[in-house]
Amino acid sequence: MAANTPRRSHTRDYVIATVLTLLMIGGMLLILHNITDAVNHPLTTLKPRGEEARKIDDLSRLVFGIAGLVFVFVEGGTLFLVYRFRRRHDDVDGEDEPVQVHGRSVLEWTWTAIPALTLAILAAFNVSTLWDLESDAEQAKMSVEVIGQQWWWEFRYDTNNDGKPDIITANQLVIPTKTMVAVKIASNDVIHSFWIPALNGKKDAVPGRVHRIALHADEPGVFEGQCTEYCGLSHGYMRMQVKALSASDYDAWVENQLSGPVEPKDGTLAAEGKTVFDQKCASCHQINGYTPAGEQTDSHEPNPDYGGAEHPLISGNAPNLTHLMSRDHFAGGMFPLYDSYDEAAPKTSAMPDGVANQGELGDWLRDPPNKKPMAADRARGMPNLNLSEDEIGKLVAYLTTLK
Amino acid sequence: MAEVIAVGDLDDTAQVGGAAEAHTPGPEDEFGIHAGHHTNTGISNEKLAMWLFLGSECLLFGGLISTYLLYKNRPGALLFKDAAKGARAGSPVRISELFDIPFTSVSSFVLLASSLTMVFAVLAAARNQESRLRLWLGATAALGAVFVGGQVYEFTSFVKEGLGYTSNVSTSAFYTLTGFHGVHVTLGIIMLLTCLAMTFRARKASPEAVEIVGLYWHFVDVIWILIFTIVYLIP
Amino acid sequence: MAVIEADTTQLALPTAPKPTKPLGIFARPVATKGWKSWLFSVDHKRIGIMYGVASMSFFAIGGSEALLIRTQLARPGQKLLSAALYNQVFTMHGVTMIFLVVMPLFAAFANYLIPLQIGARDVAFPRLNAFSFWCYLFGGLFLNSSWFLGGGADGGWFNYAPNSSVTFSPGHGIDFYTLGLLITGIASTVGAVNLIITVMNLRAPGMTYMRMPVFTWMTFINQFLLLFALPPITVALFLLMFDRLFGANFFNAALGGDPLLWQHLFWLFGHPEVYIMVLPAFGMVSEILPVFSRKPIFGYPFMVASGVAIGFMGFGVWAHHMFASGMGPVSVTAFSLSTMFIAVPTGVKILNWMATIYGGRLKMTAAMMFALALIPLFTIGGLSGVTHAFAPADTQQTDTYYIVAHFHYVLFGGSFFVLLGGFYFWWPKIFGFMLDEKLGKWHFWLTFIGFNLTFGPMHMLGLQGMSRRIFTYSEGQGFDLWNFVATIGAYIIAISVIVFLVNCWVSYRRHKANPVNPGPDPWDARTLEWSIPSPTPEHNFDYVPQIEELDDFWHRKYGHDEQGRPVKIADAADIAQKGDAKNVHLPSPSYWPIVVSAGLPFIAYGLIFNLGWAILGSILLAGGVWGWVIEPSTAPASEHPHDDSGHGDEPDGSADAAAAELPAAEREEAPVG
Amino acid sequence: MITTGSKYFFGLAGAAFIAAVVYGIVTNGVEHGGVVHLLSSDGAVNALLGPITFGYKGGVGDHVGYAILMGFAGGTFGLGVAASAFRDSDAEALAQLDGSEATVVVTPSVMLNAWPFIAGLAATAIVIGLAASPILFLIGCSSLAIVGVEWTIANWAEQRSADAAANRVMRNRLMLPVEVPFGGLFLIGAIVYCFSRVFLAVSKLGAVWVALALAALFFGVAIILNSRPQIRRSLVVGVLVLGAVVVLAVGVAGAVTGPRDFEHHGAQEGAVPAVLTPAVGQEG
Amino acid sequence: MTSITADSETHLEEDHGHPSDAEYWKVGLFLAVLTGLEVSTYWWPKSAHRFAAVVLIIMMVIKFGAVAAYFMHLKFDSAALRRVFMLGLISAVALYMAVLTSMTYWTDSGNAEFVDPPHAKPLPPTPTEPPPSIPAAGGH
Ligand code: HEA
Ligand code: HEA
Ligand code: HEC
Ligand code: CUA
Ligand SMILES: [Cu+2]
Repeated sequence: MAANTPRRSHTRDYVIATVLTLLMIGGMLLILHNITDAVNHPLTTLKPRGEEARKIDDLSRLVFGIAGLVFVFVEGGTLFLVYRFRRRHDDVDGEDEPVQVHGRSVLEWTWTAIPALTLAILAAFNVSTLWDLESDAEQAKMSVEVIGQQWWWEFRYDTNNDGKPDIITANQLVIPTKTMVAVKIASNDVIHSFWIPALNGKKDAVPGRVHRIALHADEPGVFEGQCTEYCGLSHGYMRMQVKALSASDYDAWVENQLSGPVEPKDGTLAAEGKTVFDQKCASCHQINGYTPAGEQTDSHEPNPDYGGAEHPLISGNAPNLTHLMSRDHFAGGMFPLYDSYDEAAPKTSAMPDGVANQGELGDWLRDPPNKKPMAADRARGMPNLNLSEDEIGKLVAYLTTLK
Repeated sequence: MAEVIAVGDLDDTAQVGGAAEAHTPGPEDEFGIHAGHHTNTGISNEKLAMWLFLGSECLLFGGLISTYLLYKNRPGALLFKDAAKGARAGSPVRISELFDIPFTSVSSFVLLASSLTMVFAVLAAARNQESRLRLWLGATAALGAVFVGGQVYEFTSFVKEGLGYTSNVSTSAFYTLTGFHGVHVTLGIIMLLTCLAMTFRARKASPEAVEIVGLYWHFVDVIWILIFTIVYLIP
Repeated sequence: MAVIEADTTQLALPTAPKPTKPLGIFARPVATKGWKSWLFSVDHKRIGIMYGVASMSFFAIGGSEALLIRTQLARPGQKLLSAALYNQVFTMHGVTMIFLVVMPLFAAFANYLIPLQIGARDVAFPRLNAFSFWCYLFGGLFLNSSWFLGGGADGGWFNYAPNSSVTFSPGHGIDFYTLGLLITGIASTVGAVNLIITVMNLRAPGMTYMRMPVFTWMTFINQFLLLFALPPITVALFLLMFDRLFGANFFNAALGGDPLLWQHLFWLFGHPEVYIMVLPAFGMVSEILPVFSRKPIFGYPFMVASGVAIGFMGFGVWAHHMFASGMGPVSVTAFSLSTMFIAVPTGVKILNWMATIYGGRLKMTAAMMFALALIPLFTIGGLSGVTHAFAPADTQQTDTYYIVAHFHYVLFGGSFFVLLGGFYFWWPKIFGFMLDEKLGKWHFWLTFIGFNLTFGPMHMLGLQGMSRRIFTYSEGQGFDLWNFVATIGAYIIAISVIVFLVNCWVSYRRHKANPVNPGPDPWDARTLEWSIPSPTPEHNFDYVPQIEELDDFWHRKYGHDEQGRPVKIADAADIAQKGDAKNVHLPSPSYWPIVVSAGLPFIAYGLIFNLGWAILGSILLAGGVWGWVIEPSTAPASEHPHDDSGHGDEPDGSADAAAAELPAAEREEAPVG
Repeated sequence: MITTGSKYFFGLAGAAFIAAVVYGIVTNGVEHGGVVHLLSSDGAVNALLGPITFGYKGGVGDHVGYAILMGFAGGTFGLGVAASAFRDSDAEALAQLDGSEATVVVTPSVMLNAWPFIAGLAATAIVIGLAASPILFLIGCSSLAIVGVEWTIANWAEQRSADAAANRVMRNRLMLPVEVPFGGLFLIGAIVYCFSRVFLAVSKLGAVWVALALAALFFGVAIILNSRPQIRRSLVVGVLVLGAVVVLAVGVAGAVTGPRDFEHHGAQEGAVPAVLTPAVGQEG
Repeated sequence: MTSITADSETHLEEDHGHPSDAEYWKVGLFLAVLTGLEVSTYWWPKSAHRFAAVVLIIMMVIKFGAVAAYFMHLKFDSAALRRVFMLGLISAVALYMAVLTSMTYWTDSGNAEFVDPPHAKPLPPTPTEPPPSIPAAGGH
């Protein structure tokens, strides 16, 4: 295709288009630099901290790279073409007319073939990563059941492999580092999605199905997550964390979880709180070793079918509170349980330490649906139990003992 | 009644404009002009419309049949016959155990026979044999009514046996699929009766209108062929 | 006016071959001015305009909802919208934009342009065409009426089961969603049949398939996509409706129902749907770029073939929306691969457009700028689409703002930009005056900047892990900056929309004050619609043109020299039709389309609230269908004197004579009711 | 164009509508501690919306009175529309239609009218139904309603002009669109219902044979008639009528006999797992 | 509307070889026989069920084809009609086959935990009484 107006030199056009394209690339790199900052972006997908996420990231980098090339070609190309072939003021109608080109099939076949070939090559990486990730879950050494419900997560561990869970906890999943952990994901009501970006991609929790992914953390740390399948009212407030602990810390954690609930000393405020709890809370919330009616049982194994008749929930149960204070956050990972919690540098030990965050807990008990949107009147979420300040004080005192 | 009727909706063409005139002149026109039709393809708009619609209906019934296939053996499908929703009593039974194959076979023959009578109705219309047209249209409609009556009977007896619409996934899927088909047959009967009524009036249904109704009727028959085999017979 | 036509004895003639009187309850509407002429019109141009107006109104609604979303998300922890309301707002935003804005806007252009581009007087079934429109409008109004009747749908636009069941969404919003989409689905199906037949059957002589304008081609393919993609969602909607209204169990996992069935059925529609929303845009770009580059489209056969390929492939990739849903590695692999390769035919289009402008002489009108913007913007969206196609990568991206960025880039940056370009381009043809170019450029730049500011940052938000559909976020998550930028961008888009409205108004006033007819061919364009006066005369073509080649009209204006540069051989004004044909027999207006479609929302209200309404609705529906059936599609010659020969300059004596014989009262009929 | 007559109807409709709304609000207020209280409390919107949205949303107090008033409003509104659509009793319009200067004299027709008779039957049905069966009562009521509409329209149409044929056309234009589809549906419904009752009444195997016989009959008759086009018309009509009567009679007989006993599959009670109780709290 | 006159009808019959009445009867009979065969599979022994399924599907396709080709004239009508219909039919078969196999056969085969059909206990027992309705949902 001959250039149409020989009377002009186009060096300037080329220079300008090139500069613009370079500026564009520069801008992109700057942005990329900014967004790959993991410290200020706890959910970032760009800084993998475990094996699975790294495999995904390797593939993504390749794909982003190729896409980036196409991007620069098309954007730069369009910029250049528009600039270079714009109609100039001194163009004369009827004289400065372009040559009428109807097509060049060689060219067209070429730019059909090149993307097709590129993609065919990429396809190989795609498929191998896909099956690689799939097989990791199969070879995992340990597994945890993850159950999504409106709007929090329950985690069940079966440490003695007797087919019954012996640790039931909520919202903060604890795993050992450098271990491949299979996560079996199920749901008790609607579809949720379990996602810890630093460790792996997401997988939906679909009622009626059990899905599996693997988690593997390189180093101890707390990794933020967020339910990503829209699940109704409080989907936005349905978060979770994975806390990866070194082997010894993990064992300490397990030991603590397997122990029975902390029994408040007689006569303390906490003991009064326990009484209120048995009356008003136990119908939904399990304290290991107690029935929904507040009576003590002989074993302190958690009961997976816990649930009272008085406050039936569509999803079946509410978070197990036996070791509430061993987690950093409560209510779908939303609110800190400790005053000193540092989002940027969370502590990783078997038990978080610091001062219990009585304010947040008290607020929660005062009016849960106000703190977190819930449809408690339709048996989804925690209702406002119209507690008196007195009761709240006692309950908080009790809850904060539940290490 | 001095009312005169025409099958307006089968007559809703822009014959008046556009290509209609354009094709009257012949030589430059490279499109096959076909038996006096004035369209590029030589097919009348209405007939093409019916076929397109039927093509689309394939996907509708495909979806319903797939739903049934997917659900027919789901665990919920094994359970309860219940009289009322919520009261889940009685022994487990599959809906397929209730099928009355002899009766449904008769229904299938009935629909098949109606397809044949429809063919003759279309032929009669094309040959301008008015009384035959009436006869065959009437016979087709009557056979259709027997079929629908049979379906009402079948539904009633299933419900009486305890498997209602809401009993489980497979009954929901079954009633929805066969119900959709039944509604299609009923609409077909209405169309047949309309054509029949029009033979008594000044504005008759054109032979092509009868043919188009026939296409719809045969399609409904064809869908039943699928349903009968897939839902009822395949063990 | 007369309810009874003067000569009733004629009716009684049992053997009359064709009665000369229309036989509705009422006589046919005949108004040519005023609101009645619009309400009962079957003219594809008026219907096209009504589609346009209605969908732009819905755009204001959907856009306002978007502004609510953006305002809520501007800062962390805002409380402008409650969680419940936010969920309704984003759901209705998605539903409105997709079903009530982009799809019908393309229907608007398709309706207006296809008959003109293929040289026809109207679509194949004018009354069905009106019916489509009214179904769409009533369906849209029905959907939006939910705001006043207990709240909008809150399940997200793809409304996954079982979150959409009565247990989890006890209000009526989802019922409005199912029934409303069923009604608009009727509109689309009927419209699809109509347009397919129009293209297949009503092309002007010589207009072979491979001489059709690219826009016609892409719309033609699109109608097939609609025809075959709508039934799956119809099935899904019926199942959900039966679940909700009649207690069926399709999505009740306790009884073996499978939530993935909804996902499959929905995306079986949903994915072709996204191509439904972009193929006509591809067509429009392929019309606008050549005109303002003064070059033919590069590689017409490839453009057509890649469109067909996209259409076919579009049906084979639906489950890429389900990579995280746990459907199993085999399915994931299959759909991941098929999705990747859809980039190939789309890439052909992008590169062919670049080749079209290569070596051209680009006249930067507002229309051209909007069309040109598609290339870079759609490519950004397409490339992020390709990154989704890699299933493992997608598990990090799905349901984050990265997806939101992807689909706004393809939908807004692709489709909507071109639609705006289409307004500037075809405005003179439709309304007979030009839009102001200066304001148009303001409009463009504001939209362009606002758009990129809004949706560009969403890529980053998504990669930083911001989930979509969350009603708020917290301070420590690091989403503050880009969300704020995006909100600013959204308001800039809002301003740009206002600039557009101002442009329409100002240009209209200027035209009123000082009418300047843009002439048949203001842009020196290529396709048939420019060979007739602006605004298009009611009868479109004085005579039906004979087509010799692709871009026939252009080649009548231009020959070429030995280097292949165009050389003017005729003036558009000279070869264009004059639009002065008289007595062209056109399809007559009718009451029935609007009556029949009005029955549908009543039936839907009845199903939700009280069956009494449904009875009223079915009376309207059944009565309307009956009236429709007994009404001939066109009023007989006596009412609309016509000239079948089509040549206005040779008045058909007999028709005129027939008209003259009628009593005066008969001809000046006004509609009743 | 809004004619004088229709203005009257519209006026009535408006008045009745307002009356109904006021009635609805007031009676609602009575139930909820006074209208003012009602309107000032949270329910204000509901209290207003209720009556306006025909009681869908929010409160209407006494439903019977409200429904009667609303019904009246709806009815008169319909009449108003009809009156203006047809320019009833607008002599000028008729004159214009006639193309003459003089106004047309409207002569009441003296045609035979079956409606009173049917109305009588319906009334009887209502009375018997009240005593015997609610279904009969409902049938009576709906027939009476239909008679009401039909009779009114028939009368109205007869006053339209002096031309009886034109009047009939008039009536048909208005009523056929409703009569035909619903009549047709009713007809098909009736036939289908009759067939299904017969199948239900006989034994399971019997149903197969009856269906087969019916189909064979239709098919056979069609074939025979087809091969003998010269058969007298009256004969055919006679056979058809007879057939219809038989179907109806047998159907009614079947319905009256009631369905056969349905054998119950596996009478023993199967254990139903508790988990499978429906998890969905149903509500409309 | 274009009407087929008696003339054009004969023209059609000659040009496209429309079947005669007798042929329609034959096709009808053929279909009836096939249907009879189909029904007979119902009484086949259980061991033959697999085989019966295959036979049934084959017969179903033949019947479908016969009705479409003869009764619906697809065989004799314009190719455009055939294409339009087949497009729908083939897409229906292909797409729904994909859906069904994806949901049953291809399901999470690499996933030992995967259960198909789903668990019997996805949802816990119903609340003893239905949850109270939200006032905003409105009464009737
Ligand atoms: C107009 C609408 C439109 C269009 C055209 C597209 C085009 C594409 N889309 Fe997109 N998509 C949507 C609308 C659209 N999409 C919407 C609305 C959603 C979200 C729905 C929801 O969840 O709410 C979505 C979601 C979506 C997903 C699911 C993401 C998720 O939820 O996890 C995926 C996954 O694969 C995807 C892929 C693609 C691909 C591969 C293309 C391709 O067609 C793009 C092809 C184009 C190019 C690639 C650019 C040009 C090509 C070249 C220059 C050639 C060279 C290129 C290469 C070699 C790579 N899209
Ligand atoms: C074609 C489709 C389309 C278009 C054009 C848009 C346009 C816009 N969209 Fe939308 N969007 C979707 C389709 C579209 N969207 C879909 C499908 C979803 C998914 C929904 C779901 O998850 O279910 C979505 C979701 C979505 C989200 C994610 C919500 C969430 O996940 O929580 C956001 C967030 O920012 C957003 C923003 C916007 C914005 C700011 C615009 C702007 O471009 C809007 C610009 C328009 C205006 C600003 C209107 C201006 C008009 C006036 C000012 C005139 C006013 C005049 C009168 C009232 C007379 N959209
Ligand atoms: C009707 C059932 C119900 C009752 C009664 C109930 N709760 Fe809850 N509670 C829930 C649900 C459901 C959640 C999870 C809410 C969420 O995060 O979405 C919850 C969450 C909590 C949490 C946060 C747990 C965590 O790990 O995230 C605490 C603490 C809590 N409740 C305390 C109480 C106390 C104390 C009482 C009694 C005064 C009580 N609840 C009564 C249902 C109930
Ligand atoms: Cu759980 Cu979103
Ligand atoms: Cu897609």
